[in-house]
Amino acid sequence: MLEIKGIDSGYGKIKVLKDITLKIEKGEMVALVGPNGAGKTTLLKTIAGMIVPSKGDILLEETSISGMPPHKTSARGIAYVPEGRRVFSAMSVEENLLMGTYLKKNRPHKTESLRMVYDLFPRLEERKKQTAGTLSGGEQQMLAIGRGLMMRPKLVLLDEPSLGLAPLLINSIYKVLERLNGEGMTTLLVEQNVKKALSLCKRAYVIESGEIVMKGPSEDILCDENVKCTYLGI
Amino acid sequence: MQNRSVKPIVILFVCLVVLSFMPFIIDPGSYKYLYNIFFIVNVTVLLATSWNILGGFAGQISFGHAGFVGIGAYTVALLHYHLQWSPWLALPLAGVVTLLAAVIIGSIAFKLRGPYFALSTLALAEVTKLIAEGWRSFTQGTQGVVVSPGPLLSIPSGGALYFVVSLWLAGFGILCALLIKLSKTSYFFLAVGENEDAALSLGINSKKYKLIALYISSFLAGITGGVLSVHTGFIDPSSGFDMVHTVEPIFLTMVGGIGTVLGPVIGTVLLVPVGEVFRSHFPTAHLLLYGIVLVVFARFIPKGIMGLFRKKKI
Amino acid sequence: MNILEIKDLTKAFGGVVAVSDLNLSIREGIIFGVVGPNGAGKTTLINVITGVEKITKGSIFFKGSDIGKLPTFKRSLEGITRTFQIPQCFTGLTVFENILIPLLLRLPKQEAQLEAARIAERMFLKDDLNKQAQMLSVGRLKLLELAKAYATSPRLLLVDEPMGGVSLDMMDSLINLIKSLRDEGITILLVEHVMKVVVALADELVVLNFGKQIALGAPQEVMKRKEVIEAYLGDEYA
Amino acid sequence: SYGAGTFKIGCPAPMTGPGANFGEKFKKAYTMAADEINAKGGVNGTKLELVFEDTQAKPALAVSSAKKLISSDNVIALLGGWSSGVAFAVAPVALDNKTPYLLEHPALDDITRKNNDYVFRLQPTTGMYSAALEDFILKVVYPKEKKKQLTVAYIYVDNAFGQGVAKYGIIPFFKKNKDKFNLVVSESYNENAMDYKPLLLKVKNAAPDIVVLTSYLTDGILLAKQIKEVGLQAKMFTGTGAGHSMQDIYEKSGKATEKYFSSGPWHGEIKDANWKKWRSAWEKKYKYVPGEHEVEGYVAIQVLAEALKGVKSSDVVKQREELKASLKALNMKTIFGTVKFDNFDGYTNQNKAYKMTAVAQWINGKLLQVWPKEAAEREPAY
Amino acid sequence: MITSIIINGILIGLIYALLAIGLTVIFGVMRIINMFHGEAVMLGMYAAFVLFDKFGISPYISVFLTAPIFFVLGSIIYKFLIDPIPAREREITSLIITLGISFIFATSAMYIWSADYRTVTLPFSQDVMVFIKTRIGYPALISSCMSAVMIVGFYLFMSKTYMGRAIRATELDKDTASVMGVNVKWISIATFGIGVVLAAMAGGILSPIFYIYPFVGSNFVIKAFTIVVLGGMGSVTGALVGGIILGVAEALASTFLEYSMKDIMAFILFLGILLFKPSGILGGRTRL
Ligand SMILES: Nc1ncnc2c1ncn2[C@@H]1O[C@H](COP(=O)(O)OP(=O)(O)OP(=O)(O)O)[C@@H](O)[C@H]1O
Ligand SMILES: Nc1ncnc2c1ncn2[C@@H]1O[C@H](COP(=O)(O)OP(=O)(O)OP(=O)(O)O)[C@@H](O)[C@H]1O
Ligand SMILES: [Mg+2]
Ligand SMILES: [Mg+2]
Repeated sequence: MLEIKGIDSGYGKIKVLKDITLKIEKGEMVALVGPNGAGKTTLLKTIAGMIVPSKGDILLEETSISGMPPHKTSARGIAYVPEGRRVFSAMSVEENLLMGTYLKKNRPHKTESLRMVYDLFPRLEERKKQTAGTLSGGEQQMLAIGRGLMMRPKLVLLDEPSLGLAPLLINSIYKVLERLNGEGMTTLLVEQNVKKALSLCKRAYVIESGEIVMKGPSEDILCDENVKCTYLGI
Repeated sequence: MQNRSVKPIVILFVCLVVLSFMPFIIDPGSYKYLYNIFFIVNVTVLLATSWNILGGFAGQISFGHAGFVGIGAYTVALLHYHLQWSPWLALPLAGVVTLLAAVIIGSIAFKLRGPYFALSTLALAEVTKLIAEGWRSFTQGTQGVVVSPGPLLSIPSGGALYFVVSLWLAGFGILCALLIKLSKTSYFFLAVGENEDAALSLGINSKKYKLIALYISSFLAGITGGVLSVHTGFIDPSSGFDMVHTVEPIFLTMVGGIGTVLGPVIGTVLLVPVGEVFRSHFPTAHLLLYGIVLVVFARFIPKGIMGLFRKKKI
Repeated sequence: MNILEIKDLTKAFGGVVAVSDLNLSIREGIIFGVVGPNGAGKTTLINVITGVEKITKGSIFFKGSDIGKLPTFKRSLEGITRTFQIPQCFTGLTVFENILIPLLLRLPKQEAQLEAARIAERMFLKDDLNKQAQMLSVGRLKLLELAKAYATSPRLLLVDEPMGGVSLDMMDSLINLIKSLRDEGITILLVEHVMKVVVALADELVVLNFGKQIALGAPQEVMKRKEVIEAYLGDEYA
Repeated sequence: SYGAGTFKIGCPAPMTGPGANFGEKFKKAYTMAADEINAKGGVNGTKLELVFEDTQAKPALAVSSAKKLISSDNVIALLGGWSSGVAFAVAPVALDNKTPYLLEHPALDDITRKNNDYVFRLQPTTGMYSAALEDFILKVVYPKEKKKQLTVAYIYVDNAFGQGVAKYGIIPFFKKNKDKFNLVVSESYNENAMDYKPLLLKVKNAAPDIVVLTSYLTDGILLAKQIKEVGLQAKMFTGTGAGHSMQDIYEKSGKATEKYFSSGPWHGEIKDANWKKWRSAWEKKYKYVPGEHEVEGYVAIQVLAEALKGVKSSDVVKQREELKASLKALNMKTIFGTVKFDNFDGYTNQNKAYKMTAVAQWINGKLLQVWPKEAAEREPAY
Repeated sequence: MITSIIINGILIGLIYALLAIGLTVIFGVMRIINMFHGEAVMLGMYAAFVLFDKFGISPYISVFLTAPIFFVLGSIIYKFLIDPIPAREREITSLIITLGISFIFATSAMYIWSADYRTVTLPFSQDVMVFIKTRIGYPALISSCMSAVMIVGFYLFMSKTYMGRAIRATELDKDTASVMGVNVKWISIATFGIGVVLAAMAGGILSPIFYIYPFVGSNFVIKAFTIVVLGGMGSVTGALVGGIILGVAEALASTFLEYSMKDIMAFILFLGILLFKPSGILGGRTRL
């Protein structure tokens, strides 16, 4: 589904990612973990097309999407759920969600998609007329996730979806992700909650200072001594 | 005070002293037009610096500087008209009266933030203009007031005197900006301009710093108005409160580099003479040419001239 | 001694009652945890305590005096400082300047600079000192939030989700850091969704739901209650 | 340092900005006159040179321009400036620099009431604008109405010109004749206003017999249109020169000023053969019918040229003094009428121009003089 | 009389709102201080004038014919002059650029059409209808109604269509909008183009009841900015309400006080409303 071949990426002169190679099969759920500032977000942004890699290639379903602007990658089925609750603050909750169906192909499914999100987050339905900027932190996070799911992506890039969500909700989100995965949605998940992420995903990559330092099945990574002590605090 | 803060002040002072000798080198009697431009440059430096202290240092974009200039100009004109004060003596008072007006303006406008603040200053400036137009018995209304400057301390007012006075006033403005920039206050200004909520939560009395910036800025703008009154010898609401006094300092500051001490100076020194020369050589096309200059400048040097330099603290 | 007392506090936004008839007392020198489902009113509580939002009804006492009408910055000068759930930095300034600014309120410039460097080191921001705040990753911004707030030398520190987005390796260090802040005598009100952190830190825990208190007590004990599990934690914690 | 080959005349004028239209008119008029004089070899062999500066009709810029023209271009005299506000500000500069300043259009009385010996005005002041109108109202309108007291509404533009006409002309006149007239509305308006209907509704409510308007062109157009729109009716509508004497007001208001009177400086000695000749020359050259501005501008140059004949020295400072003396002594017949600068009733160097005002009336698209009788081209339609 | 005054106030208020609406897009939504807004209105007036004068096309029709031209004009300005400016500098630098453009437009208009004053006199320019004892001229009536229709239409466009929402989203957060599939470069260009079109259309619609000259633009600018802020930045309905409130308040002030008081009243009203509701009549504030 997605293949990243030795990309370098960063912000202007600042190099962040170095020679990243990564592969995700169709229908897989893959986790990406690593310490703060390692470059996880940068990698997702590069895949989504918000940053153009200075080296290497990105293939989506065998065609190169490297250097493609975000609106084109999203048209090809990539949805990026940004970290830090980037909701359209002055628009209402429902308008935010409808932005998720901006792509022509998603417009016909507007009502079903809304239904799905409202079922997942009833709070959003209660507040559908509220201005998004006045939502609580967690509510904004729900909105950001919901908006991403409205896009019915083939590949979803989730940047810390559980950030700021109540434990109860984290579980239900994970359940939904699992279900959608079952329905064919490929997922790349960035999470600080390593244990949770690894229990959900079969495979994972560990990134540190812009480089992939480890990859493999989740169990292997969970067993790794290094990971254990740095990420699981055991 | 540390060495580092003294140095720029000394440099400023030396520059002023050196420039003050200019009339001995270039005779103002034969180069009146040149000195007229010098004078306009100096006054505009003062105005742009004033705007920059509020808009650049403290991040409070003002659209109301025409109001301050107008109030300053009218203070001088009316003291002269009603009480026969020498306009020169009334000059400091122009600053003070404008500052007092700023106390009222600030108490209203600073209830608002961002574009709302900016536009409320515009509205308040319009209100002061309308008062100047409407209060005929006091201001002569739209007819305007004539000011005859007369001699200053028995030196006849003319090229050299205008030049030196305006030069030192500009110097005074730059000094104010410099002192702020070198003090702790500049950090609080920055903080308030960047993110007022964060500043408040850290214990910074944002209102206080915004008011400080406003008061200094209005004082300097008021003096500018006073000088303009002396120079023009006539003031009416349309010239005292002309929107140009709002717009010009903004773009001059931006062309030079907003938030820096030198920015407004550079912008003014560069563009004002160009504008003056255009106006007298191309009476009908000067705005067109000036417009092109502005567009080209902004398009290719968006950060302002000071932005071209790495170290742009001052 | 209670450093903070909240009496019958209500905060409503139009029809939405974010905090409803809340009574709380926070002892000096403890870490007071506040948890609850999303939208329970935790951030609103902090906003009201710091004066960012006006009280609809009720009163707040800090060290015995009513502060309900003081402006935000005065409360901060009195010793109440908060961090923001969605980081609020001076984005155009460097990390160093961000920390320096609150220090300048109390210290001469040179001392402030030294102190800022010390704080940055303590808050794990040494490497980012000269980066513009807008260039920081989300996890690092959280540290900067904390560093800025700490720089005001608060008596009562209200931290809103300090761990959201912080990686696990950093989390332990942060837990220790917050503990050490408490040991310095700073009272801390901690809003957090990461239960591991809450358990490790909170001396006392309140659970809010729909702006109302649904449980109060020692964390271990509170977390076992049925209503807390139902409303907030989920079966996993049962 | 400047070549003494020409007589330079400084023309601060609104070349851009809201007054640019008038700046253009004067530029055409000055140029036509100067070209004619130069074609005949100039004044005593010296040609005239016009130096224009854009003032944007702003007094402050005008002052700056005037200073520049005097000190840097070494002009021998200044001209015009279109608006009263500008002239009011430039006059003291002229005095300070001992440079003659000839006004051909700015009408505010105060300008020539300040003992400023360097300022000359060839056309009537605002206070005189209404002289003919007053005469007409007293002699024709009042007797005809057979009412004890006529009600009057007065609306004027709030600027130096409007204030001048109000203060020295219209208001004192109606106040003086209180027994015959009752001034029911007397209000000023901002010249850039978009909507005059509230004011006009107020006037309509007061149902005046006479409506007097002092306006420039744009405001005059809107007023005329909106008067029709709100259905304000009166026995007599009259303007006081300026906008109401311009061909544009009739056409651009969609003929809404039909039957309006206008009192102001006349458009020249219309019965004079020279005037007719000039008019056709103008139409040939510029393809439109000239009005008061064009006459004034053209004559101003002729007046200066005549006076320059008395200038003999080569030093510009002396030249200015000679020009001033020569202007003071001038007595010249022009297409605008006789020009002679006098000191009287507190005025200095003011052309005694009572007889240069006339009441004209718009009928079928033509503004023709109807009063005073001796200068009338036709009977007033009243 | 009072009903007449209020009705007239509403009608002129609609025109005010229309004048503000282009600015709502460029200043309210995009946060670009558009100094040539007035000149765009002026160009719209001249376009209407020329088409009427030369071909006899009513301005009420020609505004639609010239809209594409103005769209292209605005798009070009944005694409080549504003878009290349780095985002952090844009808000401020665009002020200089648009100011420069305003000078260029005004002077060019003077060269093209001379400084003469022009008007568009429609065949029915003096016809009047009577509505609740109020006489309303046809041009004023049609212009006001068209304003109302355009504002409502534009409101529906901004709130109910995908493109309208995309415009708002783009200006709130470019990156996120692009991730939603919005071609933000194009949308920004189009938004600016639409802002210019709206200003020009306002000019066209205004032309039958106003006058035209190259520097006429400055007459509208302060009022337009006032209304945008009064209504709440970026709110279309806010601009409508703001315009009408301003129109009625001016009308009442000029009737019951002096006519010359109306401007001062307008500004006092403006300040009063903002002090009472700092984010404008229909604006909201995001929380922390
Ligand atoms: N806009 C930017 N400009 C310059 N450098 C940046 C920018 N954004 C991020 N960086 C730098 O890139 C590096 C990687 O950041 P990134 O946001 O990808 O980390 P992350 O792994 O997502 O961290 P976190 O877990 O904290 O979200 C960091 O060192 C950061 O300082
Ligand atoms: N200005 C407002 N207008 C309307 N509702 C508001 C406003 N501000 C907050 N709310 C609502 O008040 C409720 C409480 O919000 P608050 O931010 O305090 O929740 P929280 O407990 O901090 O939640 P989270 O854990 O998700 O951060 C939320 O439902 C929010 O939508
Ligand atoms: Mg990240
Ligand atoms: Mg919260």
